[in-house]
Amino acid sequence: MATINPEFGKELKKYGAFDYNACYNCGTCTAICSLSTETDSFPREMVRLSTIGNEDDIKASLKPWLCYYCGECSSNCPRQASPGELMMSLRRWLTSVYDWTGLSGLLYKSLPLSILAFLLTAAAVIGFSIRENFDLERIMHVGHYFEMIAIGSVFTVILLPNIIRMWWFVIGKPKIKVPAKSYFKALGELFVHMFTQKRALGCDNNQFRWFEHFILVIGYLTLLFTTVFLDWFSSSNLFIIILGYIESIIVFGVTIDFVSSRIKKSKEVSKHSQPSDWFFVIWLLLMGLTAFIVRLFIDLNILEQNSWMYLFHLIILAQWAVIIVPFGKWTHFLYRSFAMYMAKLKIQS
Amino acid sequence: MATNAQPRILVFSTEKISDPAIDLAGLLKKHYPFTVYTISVPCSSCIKPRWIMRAYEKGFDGVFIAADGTDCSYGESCGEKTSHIVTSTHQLMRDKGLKPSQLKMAALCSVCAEPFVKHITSFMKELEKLKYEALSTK
Amino acid sequence: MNTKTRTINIIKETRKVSAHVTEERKKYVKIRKTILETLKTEGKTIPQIAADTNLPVAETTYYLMTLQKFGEVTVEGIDDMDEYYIYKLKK
Amino acid sequence: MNTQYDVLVVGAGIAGEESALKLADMGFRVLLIEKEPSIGGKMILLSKVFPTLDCAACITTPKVSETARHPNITLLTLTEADSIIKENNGSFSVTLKKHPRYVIEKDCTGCQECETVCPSIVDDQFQFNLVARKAVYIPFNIANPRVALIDIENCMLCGSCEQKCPSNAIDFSQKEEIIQVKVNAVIVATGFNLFDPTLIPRYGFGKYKNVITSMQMERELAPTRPFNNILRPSDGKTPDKIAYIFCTGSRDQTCGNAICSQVCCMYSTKQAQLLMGALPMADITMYYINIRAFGKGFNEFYMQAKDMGAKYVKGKVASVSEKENGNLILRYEDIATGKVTESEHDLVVLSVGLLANPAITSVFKDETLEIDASKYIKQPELLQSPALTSIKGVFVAGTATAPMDIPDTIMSAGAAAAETSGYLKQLS
Amino acid sequence: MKKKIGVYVCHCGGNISDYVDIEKVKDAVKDEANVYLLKNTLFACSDSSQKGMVDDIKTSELDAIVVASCSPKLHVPTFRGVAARAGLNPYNYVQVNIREQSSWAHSDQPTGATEKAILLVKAGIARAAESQALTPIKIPTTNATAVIGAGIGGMRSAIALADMGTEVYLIEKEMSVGGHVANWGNLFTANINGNELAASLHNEIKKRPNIKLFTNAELTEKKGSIGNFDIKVKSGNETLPLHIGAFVVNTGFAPYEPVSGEYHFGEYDNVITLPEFKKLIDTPASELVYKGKTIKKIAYIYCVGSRQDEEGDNKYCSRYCCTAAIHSSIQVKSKFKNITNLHFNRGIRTYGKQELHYEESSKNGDIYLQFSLDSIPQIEKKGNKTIVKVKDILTAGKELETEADLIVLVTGMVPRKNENLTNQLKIPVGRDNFFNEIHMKLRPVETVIDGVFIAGTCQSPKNILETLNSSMAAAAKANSILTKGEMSLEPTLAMVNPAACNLCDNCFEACQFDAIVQTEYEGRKVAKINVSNCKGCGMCTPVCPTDAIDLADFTNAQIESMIDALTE
Repeated sequence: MATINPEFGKELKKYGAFDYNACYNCGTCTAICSLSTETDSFPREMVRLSTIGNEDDIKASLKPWLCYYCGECSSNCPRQASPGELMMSLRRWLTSVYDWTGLSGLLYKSLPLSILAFLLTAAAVIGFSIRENFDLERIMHVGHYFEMIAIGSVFTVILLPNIIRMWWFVIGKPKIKVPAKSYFKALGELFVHMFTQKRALGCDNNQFRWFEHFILVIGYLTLLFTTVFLDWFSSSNLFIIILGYIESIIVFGVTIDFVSSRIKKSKEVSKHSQPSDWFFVIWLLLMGLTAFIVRLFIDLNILEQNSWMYLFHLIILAQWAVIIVPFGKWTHFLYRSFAMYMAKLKIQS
Repeated sequence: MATNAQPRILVFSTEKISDPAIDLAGLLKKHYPFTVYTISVPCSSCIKPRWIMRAYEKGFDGVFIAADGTDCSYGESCGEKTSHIVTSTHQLMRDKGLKPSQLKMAALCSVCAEPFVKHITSFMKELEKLKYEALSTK
Repeated sequence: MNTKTRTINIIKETRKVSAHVTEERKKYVKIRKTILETLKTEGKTIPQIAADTNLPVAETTYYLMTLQKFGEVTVEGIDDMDEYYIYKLKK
Repeated sequence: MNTQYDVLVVGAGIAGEESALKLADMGFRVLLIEKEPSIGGKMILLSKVFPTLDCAACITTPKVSETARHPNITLLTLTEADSIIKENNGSFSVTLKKHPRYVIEKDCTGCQECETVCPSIVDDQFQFNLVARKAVYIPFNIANPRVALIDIENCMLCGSCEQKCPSNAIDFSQKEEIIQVKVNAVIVATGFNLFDPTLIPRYGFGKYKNVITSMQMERELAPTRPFNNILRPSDGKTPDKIAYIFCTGSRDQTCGNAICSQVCCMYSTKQAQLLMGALPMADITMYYINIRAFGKGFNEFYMQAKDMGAKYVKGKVASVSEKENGNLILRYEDIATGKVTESEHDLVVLSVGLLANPAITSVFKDETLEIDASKYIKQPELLQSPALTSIKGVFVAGTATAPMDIPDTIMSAGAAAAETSGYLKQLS
Repeated sequence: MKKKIGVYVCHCGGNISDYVDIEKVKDAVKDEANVYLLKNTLFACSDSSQKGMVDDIKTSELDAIVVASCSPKLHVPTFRGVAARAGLNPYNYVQVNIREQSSWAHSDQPTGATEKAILLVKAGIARAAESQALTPIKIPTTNATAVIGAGIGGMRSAIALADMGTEVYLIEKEMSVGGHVANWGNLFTANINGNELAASLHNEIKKRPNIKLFTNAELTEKKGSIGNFDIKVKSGNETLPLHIGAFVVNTGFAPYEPVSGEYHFGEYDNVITLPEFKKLIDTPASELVYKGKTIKKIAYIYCVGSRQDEEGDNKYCSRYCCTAAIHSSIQVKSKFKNITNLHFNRGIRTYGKQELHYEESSKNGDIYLQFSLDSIPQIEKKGNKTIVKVKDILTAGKELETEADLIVLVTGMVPRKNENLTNQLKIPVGRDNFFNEIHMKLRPVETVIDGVFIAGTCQSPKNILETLNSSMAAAAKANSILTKGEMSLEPTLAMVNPAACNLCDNCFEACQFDAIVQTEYEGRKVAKINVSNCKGCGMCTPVCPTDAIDLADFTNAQIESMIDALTE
């Protein structure tokens, strides 16, 4: 027996949900969704659970992560209840539920707080630079180590506990029995989805969007690898230098397209952008672009004179690493992959 | 009347509902035997048993009442009343040695041309059989 | 008997027959002939007629039903599966 | 022809007929115009009507002939109002356009000899394109007036009909006529438009032959039906798994029609009952959102359909796809289980909705005939005098105001007659 | 007596003559008794033919004419007109259908078609020989109507009738007018209050001198028939005799009263009905308070008293309640802060434009839960909390529960009990116990009792708009019958031969229209037809044991002579 909680809607609206109350439960959204199957039917179920405020069932559900927001549900909804946007909002809400620090929720719900966080991070980087007397070499050196440390600590302190919390809501708390060896067997699912997001291919007419995402993920991950482990900015290996250029072009090239479609609101998915969506694409764009320019300045030998450029890049990098990656939309990438993994676990239970 | 001629049927139709259906059968050139004659009345519940008996006396082999069914504009009881007329006429027919199957009743809507033709064709076949049997027992 | 002037000549002066109308008519004449021809030997169902005449099946339905409406063909019976009616020429 | 009338009634469907008859019975002189070649509107084309299942023709034809014969009613078919202008004295100056029939109405005996010789073939719009008709034709068997007309756009101009006509009724010299009349009041009874399902491409209407509209099914079930049996159009097979998709074009913001069409639930339920009678072995499945069985005897009728075996599935069909054999796959969420489900049917009927038909508003030249948010004629005093419109002396009846069923239409037409009569009495 | 009959056989331009041998027909009937004149014609219905017939009738002084052509449905009025123009009684005209029922029906066997046509024409001649001149019956009518019930519908009927020139007696049982609506606040589909609407209609009534309103009044006596009823109305202590032509019955509905214990109605103090709730939200206040408790969460339970199962009486849907409840929920939300509405329904039926209210309420955040009849919501008390539990169809049958401050039972409409009126007017009721019309579509405001019209919610549940439409439609119907001051009835009615009548009650029972009355004939009591009620169906004729009743134009003589002719 579940208790109806009308208050839940008010909370959800802070995460961007709107008009989903208009739903009259015809099921068009669920049947039109090409990812929806007899075993995993959505989004109406999520709309319904949100309407009656059944938080526990939503927390235990992986369905918000199974949606890749092609927007068919929203554009065909007879009541214009925007089920697609509700799914997006649920993803934001779930992110904040998984996040043990509670910061994620605060940042999603409050734009001023988000801006403050960005400003503080920027101030910290600038403060550090002042302390170092704007010594470019020193700053670049620390910047390089900062990247490594940030990756490690964000993952162990924030993301890993959050994924464990996700597991708890989805599998632990509902007492789903999963044989231990399944956890290994299903790992393949995790990596395949993490690197390819192949599920998004199931969306109708989505090949191009999937391809964009695919090369973006590859570009982003390899750029990360190239800068952190191959030390792109300091490398003199021509292959590494060119690789870095290509990767950074991919990152900002693809994100330019994403930003412009959000501005044009041309697709259902880009009609209702929240600040967190803007931060994600713009910072990704800036990351790629500033990395590209920094390396270009190095190759043109003008970085010394324009050390502000690296500083700018570092600010972006720091904001990305301490705000967007642990608490922002970046986590969707992680949770989606783990959702596929846990879905596999549930099947094997 | 020659016994080998095809049976003759008198149809009582209703002016507003079943007669238009019979008209429509003609209009659509849905053929039926020409020895079927129609007398149209306001409502099937006004058909007197004596008229039906008169028809047999004068040489009709069968009488078909094309009733209105539930479409009757005079009210719902018309079907029931018509059935009553059929029952009491059956009594009279038995007294005269006529077979009850020589009197048929069916509801026809105003565009039921095809059902009319079907009813009449099967009724005609039955009457032919009756006639043949009567002939062979003689 | 027919004493009135032929009014068709009046309208012919102001109107032209569109190519589409002529096309449709030609098509009908041809299809009609084909269908009636194939039914000469025996009654057939719509899929059978379509197969025999190489006409698309939906088109066959449309024209056969039209021929039925105009009184040129009629139902003979139904196939063993009670699925398809068998149509024959109306004498 | 007389040029002075008390009332002009625009539209001779059941609403227009009822208003005209009531006013004529009260002694007013009524001019009734109809743009189609026959009066009777859409109702005359129906099979049977819910919830009593009496045959539509049996109900319509007496009203239609009474209208055509009434001494106080002048009836013009193939006629449209071109402009209606209010004069200073409150009366209306009306310009009518009467399209040529190319057949002399009073001479035609309805023998259909002309049809036998006409070489031109065209989709029969009165059978909703399920079969063809000739270019010279009688609209349908129970048309009134039951006289032929020539569809000049599709005519070969061969003149065979003129030669064949036994009563010399064909007259190609007819021209469009402009008729000027003065009336004291106008009743708008222009009815509704049917929703065009090609606007929902997901349902495949127009692409898949076995997806038909409820109006086409209505014709298939009518006694003067195009196929003479219930058949599916792709290959003439007798269907045995029939699906109804409710709310096609109703309660749907994506096609711009947020309101409920009020009749589709019941006419679909009626068709299901008729189909179960005609095809006792067939499975009928109704995919619905809510069942609007609200009127007198409706809920009982709905329960009866269920008892007879019609399956009602809560869930709106999202899409239809075709298999090679012409069968159709419907994808929907079964709300009862919350699961996406696919089902196969060999015939799909779209329960199309009713839409407003606001074309008449452009005819009023000096004052605006206002429409409401759903594009129906606005009733400014809805709960006091529902037949009033935004123009004094112009009244409205039937589905020109909102979607409604036949009894409600007749009531609304009666109300318009009462309102008009009161208005005319005050004028004089 | 030998009659002079003119017979015309139509070729119908080949439609008949292509299959029926017209000359053979003429030959066969030319020697029939009574045939005075016999012609064939290319088109009997053509203008020239009609003129020729008029001349023939006049010059040959014909007693009857027979036209053998197409279906009577097409041209009986045409040729009756011909007869009338020539001074011949229209009922001395007989049409024989040799097209639809001979030439076309038997185009496959022309000989047969000819043989049948001959017999049909002979039968027509025989019928014409037995035909009698009949005159349409005219009865004077009084242009006055009694409208019973001064709710919204009754008042609107009265105003419409008065505007059309009919005298109106508006009879209301209560002390005040407006019925239920007068107690209601804001109404759906229009921005007006119920009490304002009632008051404005009342005001219109006061303006019209030809409406006489009687409150605290009832009908105590009714005599007579359509056009001329003598009634008595008791108003207060006075009893007034009135003469009217028709009744418009607009007595409205009664709200369904939940049986004790139904959803704990009467047991829990916070379970109320929709009408009570409507009243509650109309009271001016800044907070919604019921019995001292502030109300924030409201649960509406739909279909209370409607759509009942086998055990209940009310199988019908009450039509107005879904929208009324939703409308109230929108009102309550706009008027008071922090209200949560929970709608426990069985499928929302906001038909037509009312769907927009449903949409609005959903967008407002109202929560809809759907249950089926076999698992209705359960209400229970936990301490001082009221809990509603439901198995929600929309959540895949999941069991849900919620607390609620107030439970509103969305009650439907039931027929108002009014035995006195039912006894007086004898209006039949349908299976739902509401008054029944003759035919839902052809004659939706008429009852089998001629001159007694019904409108509004006494006929079936309706909303205000529908009530108004039916009330005005009933007014239009009544006025169209009464306005001319006389009624013309088809003369093809039943006739009693008093000499043969033994006065049993068979015909009284057979007649559905109350058209048979008793009269005196040569000192005996016999049956007589009340022509103003007779519909000419003839149902009474076969039941007479002494064959004393005949139907004009369908007499024994006519039908039997036709049968004889067909078997010659």
